[in-house]
Amino acid sequence: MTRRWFRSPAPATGDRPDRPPDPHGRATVPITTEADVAVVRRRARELATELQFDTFSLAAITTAASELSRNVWRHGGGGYAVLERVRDGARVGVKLLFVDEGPGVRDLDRALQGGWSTGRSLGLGLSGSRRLVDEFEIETAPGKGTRVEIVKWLRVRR
Amino acid sequence: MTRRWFRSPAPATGDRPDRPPDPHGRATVPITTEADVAVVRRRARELATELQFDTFSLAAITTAASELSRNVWRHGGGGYAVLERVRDGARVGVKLLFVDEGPGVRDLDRALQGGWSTGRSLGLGLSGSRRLVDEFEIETAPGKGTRVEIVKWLRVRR
Amino acid sequence: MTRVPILRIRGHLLVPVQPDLEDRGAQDLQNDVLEAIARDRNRRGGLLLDISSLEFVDTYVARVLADTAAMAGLMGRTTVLCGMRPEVAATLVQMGYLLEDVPTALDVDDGLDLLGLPR
Amino acid sequence: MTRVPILRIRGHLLVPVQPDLEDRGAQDLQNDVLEAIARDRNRRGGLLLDISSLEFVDTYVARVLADTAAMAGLMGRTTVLCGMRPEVAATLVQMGYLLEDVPTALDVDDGLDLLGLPR
Ligand SMILES: Nc1ncnc2c1ncn2[C@@H]1O[C@H](COP(=O)(O)OP(=O)(O)O)[C@@H](O)[C@H]1O
Ligand SMILES: Nc1ncnc2c1ncn2[C@@H]1O[C@H](COP(=O)(O)OP(=O)(O)O)[C@@H](O)[C@H]1O
Repeated sequence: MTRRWFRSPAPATGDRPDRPPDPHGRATVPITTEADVAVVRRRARELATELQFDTFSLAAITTAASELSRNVWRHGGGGYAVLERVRDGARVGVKLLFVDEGPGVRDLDRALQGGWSTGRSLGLGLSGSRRLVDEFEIETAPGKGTRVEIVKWLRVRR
Repeated sequence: MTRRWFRSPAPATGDRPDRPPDPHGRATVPITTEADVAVVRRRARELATELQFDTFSLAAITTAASELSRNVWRHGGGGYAVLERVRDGARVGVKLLFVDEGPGVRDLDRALQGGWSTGRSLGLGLSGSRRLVDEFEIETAPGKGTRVEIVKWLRVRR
Repeated sequence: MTRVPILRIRGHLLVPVQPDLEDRGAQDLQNDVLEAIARDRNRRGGLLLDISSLEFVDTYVARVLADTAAMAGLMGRTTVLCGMRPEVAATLVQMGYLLEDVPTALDVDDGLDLLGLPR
Repeated sequence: MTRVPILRIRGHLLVPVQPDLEDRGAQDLQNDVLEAIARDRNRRGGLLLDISSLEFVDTYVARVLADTAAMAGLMGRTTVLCGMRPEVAATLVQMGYLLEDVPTALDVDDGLDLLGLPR
């Protein structure tokens, strides 16, 4: 099952454009312990800081990275994150990918709606992260795992 | 040049007794960066905590470890520390060894007296550490390096 | 052993939450705070949680903070969450977490006002 | 960006020094505090350095604290060192470092008294 969101302006092609990964700005971070969640968060923040995102965007990116990597660790049984800078024409941004081979999100629609949790927590991680970024794509299948990709674009100052 | 101090009671032999190292309680920690100073300090504290030193002794051991490993890093150009538990009859304690192959302490007697520093700092590290522990031995030679060994014994509660 | 400073100010407890709260275990903070409340003899005092050094607050940390406030409430203490940064307020609201049950103040000084400490 | 919380309390600045001060760079603390003083508009206030969470203070950290107090003094602020643990006081005296030039107080509340804040 796949769900995908774009914030306007949607990409010109009507679909997610191919963005060749920048070999210098790409990092894969394993997520197997709770400490790794902190590492992903810190690295995501560093990457966004390099790109000179403003304070509000930095908080949004760090928070989304925290939520999604915590999900990988807690619900997905571990996995990894890929952090990279992306370019699309004149825009630059960060793309964060979170991958696990866990049980998959049991009820994706409810999870994306928010307030639904299989743990004792709030159930605002997925739905909340989605609202903090410009693009959000989730793919999940029972017993196969979960893959969440988010993009945040740098607002261009004119 | 060697200087050696004991707090009463001095060991029965009149000299430093041989204490076979406990293979389970011995650790060598390299000191090449300032961050390593923190590692030595933390490990020394952990070791002393395991031995159930009281709060005052813990502070003394941590502080001495901090002073001496900082000296290895700052004055000795790097080196290493060896942390181990020692036993002498019924007594147990911690022995901390700090080794570097740096320039050696230029004026050992003044350094041990306290208040003398070749840096912009206080010059209370060596003299102060000596007062915080039960045994203190320093060996240094120009161009050959410096070796400081300290022991703190656990006071036996009767 | 207390891992975070917990300070007493004019009968109120002040907890300056550390920047690396989450990495060091938000749960420890909660336990330390509740123990400090239990040990404290001034039953009239409030609890000030200062989060001015937090650059982000995810739902996990927000939950721990809200829970701590609720638990302190059960122990008879009013909690005021102080010093939330604008970007943190923004992300929490965007995520739909409004922390509605916890009184907030711009900073510790305002928090002390809220707890009734005269200027 | 401030790495340590620096709180304003009734016109005074309060710095709750972190347990891992030394690992994170005592120098940063000094800079942050001095900048906070420079930014602060209340020229009458004092500076409270709370070290209750420090389990040990070596000569390096002691020096940074004493220097910070001296520098704050040059900027017109009285510093009070608050909350030194007994074992820290013991090691400092044994090492011969008496921190003679810095006023001390048992805790932040007493420090506020010393700075003249009415109860
Ligand atoms: N990576 C994942 N693998 C499996 N299930 C997930 C994953 N991420 C989220 N979920 C499911 O979706 C629910 C909602 O997730 P989320 O919104 O992040 O809130 P929370 O983690 O607080 O429960 C979780 O309780 C869990 O059941
Ligand atoms: N490991 C070492 N190698 C070379 N010189 C040292 C070493 N340790 C101490 N010294 C010398 O002894 C002096 C006094 O040391 P110490 O009492 O620790 O005070 P400080 O480090 O503050 O100067 C130092 O300034 C330095 O010149």
